[in-house]
Amino acid sequence: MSSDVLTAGRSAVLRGRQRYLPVLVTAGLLVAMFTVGGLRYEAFASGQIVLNVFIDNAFLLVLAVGMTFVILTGGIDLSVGAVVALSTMVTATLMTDHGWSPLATVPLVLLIGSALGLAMGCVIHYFDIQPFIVTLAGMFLARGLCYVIGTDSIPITEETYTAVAQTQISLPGEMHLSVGVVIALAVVLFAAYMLHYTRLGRNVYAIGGSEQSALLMGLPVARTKIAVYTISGFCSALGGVLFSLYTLSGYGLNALGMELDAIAAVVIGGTLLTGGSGYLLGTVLGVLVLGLIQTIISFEGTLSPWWTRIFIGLLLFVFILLQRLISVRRS
Amino acid sequence: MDDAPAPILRMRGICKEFPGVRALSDVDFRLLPGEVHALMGENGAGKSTLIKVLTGVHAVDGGEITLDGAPVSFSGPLAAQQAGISTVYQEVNLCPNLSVAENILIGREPRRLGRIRWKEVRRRAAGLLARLELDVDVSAPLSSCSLAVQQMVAIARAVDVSARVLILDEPTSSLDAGEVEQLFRVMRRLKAEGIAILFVSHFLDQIYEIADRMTILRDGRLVGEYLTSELGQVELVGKMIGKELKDLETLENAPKDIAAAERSRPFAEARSLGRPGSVEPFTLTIHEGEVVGLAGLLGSGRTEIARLLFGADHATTGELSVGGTPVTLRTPRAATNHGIAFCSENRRAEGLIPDLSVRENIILALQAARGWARPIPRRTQDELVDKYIDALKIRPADPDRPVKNLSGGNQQKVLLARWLIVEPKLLILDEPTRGIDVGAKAEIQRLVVELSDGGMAVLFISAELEEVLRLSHKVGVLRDRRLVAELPNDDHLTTGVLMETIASGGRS
Amino acid sequence: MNAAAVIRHRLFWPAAVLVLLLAANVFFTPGFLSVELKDGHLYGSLIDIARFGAPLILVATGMTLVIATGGIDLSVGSVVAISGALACLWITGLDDQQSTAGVLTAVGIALGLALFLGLCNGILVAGIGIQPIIATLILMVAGRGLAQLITDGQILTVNSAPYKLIGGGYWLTLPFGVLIVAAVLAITAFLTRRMALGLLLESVGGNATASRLAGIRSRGLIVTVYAFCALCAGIAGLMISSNVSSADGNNAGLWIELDAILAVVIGGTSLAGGRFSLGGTVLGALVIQTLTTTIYTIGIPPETTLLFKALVVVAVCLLQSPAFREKVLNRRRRRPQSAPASADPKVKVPA
Amino acid sequence: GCGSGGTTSASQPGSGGGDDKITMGFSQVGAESGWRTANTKSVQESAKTAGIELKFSDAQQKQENQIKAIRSFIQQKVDVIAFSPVVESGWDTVLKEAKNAKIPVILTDRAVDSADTSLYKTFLGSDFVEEGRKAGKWLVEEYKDSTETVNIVELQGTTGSAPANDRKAGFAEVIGADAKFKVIASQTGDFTRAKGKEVMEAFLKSNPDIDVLYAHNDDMGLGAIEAIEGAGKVPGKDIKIITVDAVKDGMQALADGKINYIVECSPLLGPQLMDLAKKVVAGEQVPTRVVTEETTFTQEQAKQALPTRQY
Ligand SMILES: Nc1ncnc2c1ncn2[C@@H]1O[C@H](COP(=O)(O)OP(=O)(O)OP(=O)(O)O)[C@@H](O)[C@H]1O
Ligand SMILES: Nc1ncnc2c1ncn2[C@@H]1O[C@H](COP(=O)(O)OP(=O)(O)OP(=O)(O)O)[C@@H](O)[C@H]1O
Ligand SMILES: [Mg+2]
Ligand SMILES: [Mg+2]
Repeated sequence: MSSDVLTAGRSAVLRGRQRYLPVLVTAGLLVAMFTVGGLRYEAFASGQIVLNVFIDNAFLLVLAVGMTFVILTGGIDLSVGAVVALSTMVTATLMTDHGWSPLATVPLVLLIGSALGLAMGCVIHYFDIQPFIVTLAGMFLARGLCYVIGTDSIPITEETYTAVAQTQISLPGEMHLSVGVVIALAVVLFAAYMLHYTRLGRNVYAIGGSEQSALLMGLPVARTKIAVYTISGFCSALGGVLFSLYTLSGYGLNALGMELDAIAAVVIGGTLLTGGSGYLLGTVLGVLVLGLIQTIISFEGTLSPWWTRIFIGLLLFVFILLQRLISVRRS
Repeated sequence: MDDAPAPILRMRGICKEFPGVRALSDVDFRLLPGEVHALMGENGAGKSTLIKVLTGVHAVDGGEITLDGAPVSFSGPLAAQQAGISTVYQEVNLCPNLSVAENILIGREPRRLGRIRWKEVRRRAAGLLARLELDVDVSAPLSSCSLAVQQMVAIARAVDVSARVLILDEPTSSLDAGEVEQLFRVMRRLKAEGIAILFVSHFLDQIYEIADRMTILRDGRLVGEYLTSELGQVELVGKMIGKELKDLETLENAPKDIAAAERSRPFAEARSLGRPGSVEPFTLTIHEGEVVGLAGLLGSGRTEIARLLFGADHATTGELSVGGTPVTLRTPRAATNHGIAFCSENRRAEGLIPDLSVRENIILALQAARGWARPIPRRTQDELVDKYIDALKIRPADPDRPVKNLSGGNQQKVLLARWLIVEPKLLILDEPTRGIDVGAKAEIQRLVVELSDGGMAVLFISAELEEVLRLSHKVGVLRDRRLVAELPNDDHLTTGVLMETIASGGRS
Repeated sequence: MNAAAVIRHRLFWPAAVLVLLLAANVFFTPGFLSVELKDGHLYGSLIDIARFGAPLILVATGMTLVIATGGIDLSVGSVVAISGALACLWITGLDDQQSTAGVLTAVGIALGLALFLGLCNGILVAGIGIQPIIATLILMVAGRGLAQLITDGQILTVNSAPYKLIGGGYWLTLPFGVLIVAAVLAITAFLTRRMALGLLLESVGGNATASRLAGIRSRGLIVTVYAFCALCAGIAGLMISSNVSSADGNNAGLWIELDAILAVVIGGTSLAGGRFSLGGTVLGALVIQTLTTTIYTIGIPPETTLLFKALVVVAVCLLQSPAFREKVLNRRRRRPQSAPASADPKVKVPA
Repeated sequence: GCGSGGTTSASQPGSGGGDDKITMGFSQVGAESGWRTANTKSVQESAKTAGIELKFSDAQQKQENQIKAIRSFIQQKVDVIAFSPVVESGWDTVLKEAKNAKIPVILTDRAVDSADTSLYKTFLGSDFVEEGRKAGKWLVEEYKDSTETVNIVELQGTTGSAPANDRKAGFAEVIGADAKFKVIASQTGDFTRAKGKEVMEAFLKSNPDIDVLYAHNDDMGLGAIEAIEGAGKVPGKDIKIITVDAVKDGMQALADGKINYIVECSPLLGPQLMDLAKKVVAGEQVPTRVVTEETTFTQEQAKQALPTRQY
């Protein structure tokens, strides 16, 4: 049989670009949203507003990065908010009550977060229990540990830490950034590199596509799945450190429900909850969308609490709807 | 046989039990370097299970495995791969969300300082596919490729590993003659390099073409190990099914009244029906009681025609009339309402609901047609299900077993049964005998003839041209997603003529 | 032989944990299991568990069906708040709060709105194709605002005997809420198990593409299921608000979605969709409610309740996981020669 | 019933500073209770009467949202910022930013624990520990003649929240002086009626002998009353009840004799806040701590006060 009879090549040129379509649409809508805000509110259309969105959401960004890994494998991690709280709590107690130096505290906190993630990953993989329930237990555990440490909020007064927290990195045009943002962006870049240029990253996508196939293809499923939850645990702890830099305190009720924000950011960014499809850039955009909605809310300034909620819901709704409709229309 | 070289792989006294099923009992098996060894047996005989036990997908319950004389026990496919055993499992087990190139190379991508070199990945993948004479865009997602291409990708992945043992579990079930030939060429080359190949197929011709030796299983037990040259086809089948086979050949000569089929009322008429990028507009009439075969090469558009006729994809041009009235099929549901049924080639992605039982999978389409408020009474269910478990020899004959625990061939039978009980007016069968053993295949072919004699229109798609010829009243030939010829199946039509038509594109 | 079958039953381990929890309660409060007749109705801790568990069972029932189709509904908590708020608002506007007709209208309006909200969820998911978690997140956020808008941010107090009956009253000595739940469960079980609805739902959740090709109208089914889930949440909202004769837009049903999902998962239904078990869900909800009651009865300090909860949840899941039992519990008594060999393959692989 | 106020709908977006009208950014904790809503209303309404333009932002109980809101107030160059902190700690950074931008800050309702008191001008609000103490003092007074042990159950607010921590501490401090007072069960009721009822039901079953209930707010107390009645006991007689807040429903129950004592925690900070804001913006000196005028209510006082209660 001569090869000219074989036709199997499908026109995939278009398809390559289509894969990025949801992300492009999200980015476009984000810009549109910012423009509308600029037209509607005074003092809105400034660079610092954009930077503030980053400053105010650096921790969420880091959480969402970890969550992206987990969701890409088709899992979910509900413990992130509680781990943030636990991390702030441990940071604050160690530094304020026990006089530890940040150099010792921060690594320990990161270690605790990673260990918790590792443990959850092992339970999920080896005992074959649904991630939802394991990480929910992890959430109870971490939150519970916070209260065991203390129910009051603990201020952080350590000098170096305070200095780092209050450092403003100046940018041209009277604008400034916080240290947290720099760390968060570094994490994003590193994670994006991991996802696209390392075997671990590709295995994450493969498992999300089909865990069973990945196993039969001889990919290290166990290692990857556990790694993913460890990464998420690490990111939550780092998010906690950033949060404690942001608020300079530790408190057991911090970051209540932040896991939902992180999941929402990832999903708004176009990642499928069933796994295997999505980009980190999308996640960044998702975080910005949530942040910008929050900013618009505080600029609106006349909303009573319930109208705030309804308005957030409406903005989210319009955004998701447009995102979906435009993507469908285009493809 | 005793002067054979030392086996590279040896399994002794292997036992494997699943809840309620003894899949393997006390099976011995050996694989010599530089041979192609066929593993034979009916559907559910335990072939795939033996392979999975060997590669560590399932834990063994008893017995020992030695590789190069040393006992081994793999914790999973990864460990087996590292020990030099490369496997293509029965169902296509790839990641649909990744690109073709990645599917071939994931896990061993070329890297520099830990960074994947994507250009190199694509180049190597394209090279590997070229060795199988397959020309696809390697950066396209796998999900956009037809099942046959996916199968080839899986093979490309497996042969790329410089393994000592290559295991291929029914790699040819959805390939047509050209690809099979291509695969055999690669297999011969590997064999010459001293690689031991384990090969599973239900096509006896293929076995006799490529295999040196075979091991036969029946009901999870070893029947024996034979040299291919010393065992005739009839004997082989006899050993597989455990009794003499008499009526396998009878169908071949069943007389077909082509003219009568043409004279009956047309059931479905497609006029210039088409969908850009998938099939060019085609015109095709299927009469009541007529079997229309579709022939063509991999990706030639047979499946696309079937999907358009079933409303699984929307036709953008042309029109379709069913039973004389023009219709627009927006959903499969609309098609089933018109009495059209479609048995998809891809049973895993588009056919079965893995968690549901055999019974539920079988009655699903009928129940969907009746709506949720009119449940099929249990007694009727049992009658229908038992009838088809019996007729198609679905093993184990337990309607309450989850369908995911059935062997591949038996799953295919379940899918077929689902559509047979609906008693449609037009039955579209896309590769219905994929992975089905010789005995059951004859049974299915007989059923098709019976149904069409009873007035049902059938659109029959198969990569096996003999099968198409055996059943059809007329054959539509496709090439490059275009219906290029419509040939009546008279005495002059042979596989040779069909091949020629495909190659020439109908310009004779 | 029979005992082995019982142990192997899917729901054996959640049930065992439930029994264990009850036993712990009896240990701390000897009279825990006693049920007496007080003022013409049954009174006791077991009755309390059923009564307070009733809304959770309802919400979890709706959630089970949604999860069976492969979806999830985060908005149930908000629907709980909205329905309670609307009913109370209507009743406060009545001339005579004791009028049964007025209360029935209130109930009808509240449930109608819940149904409508559920339809919206369903349309977003099935019609527009938004991922369920995000589609329902919208209502989760906005819905609570809506509930507060209805109550004007206040706690609306009503004083209506007929309304009080729904969640706080008794009928034939039994808590009325429990009777409602029993009725809803019976209807659901009838529709899904006696009718073919269950099969179709499991099919859609198990493999959506295959279901479409089998001719199932999955869109309609999914919309219906979300509507049903919201209706269940609506009824639960009436019960919760009726139980305390007031509507609290902010706190009613807070976090109930998590508890409901947890109940479904403990009951053995997979979040990936497909096979579901109503009985399992009821059991799961009862485990959660008993756990809460246990925390109050045995006096676990509030600071450590979450640790305790984590402990129990982990215990339930571990016991329930065949892989865990295989790997840890069976390690000591190595499998005897003739025993049915390792039941579970390492991976679930078709064919 | 409850009058649905007309202050809720979204009106014109804020026009920033500009004219001589004072613009105030106010960041509220949330709307987690009726008390909080009354507080919000009071602020909104008195801003209108005082002619101050209010930028209101709801943090939904999240500190990070409050910080964001304060940042955006700074960005919008308001004249004065007021907020009710969700927690005590962690405000230094953002308050410094406000100070650098020369925007004065007023705390309401809850304090912050900054070492640097120059970060805010004044703190207007109640003292939760003192409220706990008031509750304890009444109890000690009530049982001064009794020698038997007094079995107390406590319904705490949301675990970890400042009012819950402080009301618990203040109460414990006072009754701790006498060994006859025993807290036999203490559990969180999350400040809600439903939880209050549920927890009380469990208490009643596991502790046959309860003399006193101390609830951290009226709502939990009201829920508990239903539980007590369901158990066939008489609230206010068989079990004495002390609560905090004095919202209308609570006062009604007090007047009806179902509650014995309520410690007021007034949400009506609006007028005082606007006064302070005007002074601060004008550069006048204000005291660093302004305690809201709060009282306590017995059943008799409740009957008199009830007709004029605003919330
Ligand atoms: N995971 C499983 N759980 C339970 N039973 C199983 C499982 N996998 C296979 N079986 C059973 O084991 C037996 C052997 O199946 P196997 O897949 O090995 O057959 P096969 O020879 O490969 O058949 P086919 O030609 O149809 O592919 C069958 O009866 C099947 O039902
Ligand atoms: N342009 C396309 N875009 C996306 N998917 C396509 C396209 N063309 C084909 N496919 C996919 O490939 C599958 C098979 O297509 P096709 O009909 O060409 O195969 P076939 O002729 O049946 O041959 P075989 O099944 O042997 O590959 C279809 O089910 C479809 O999903
Ligand atoms: Mg097989
Ligand atoms: Mg095909």
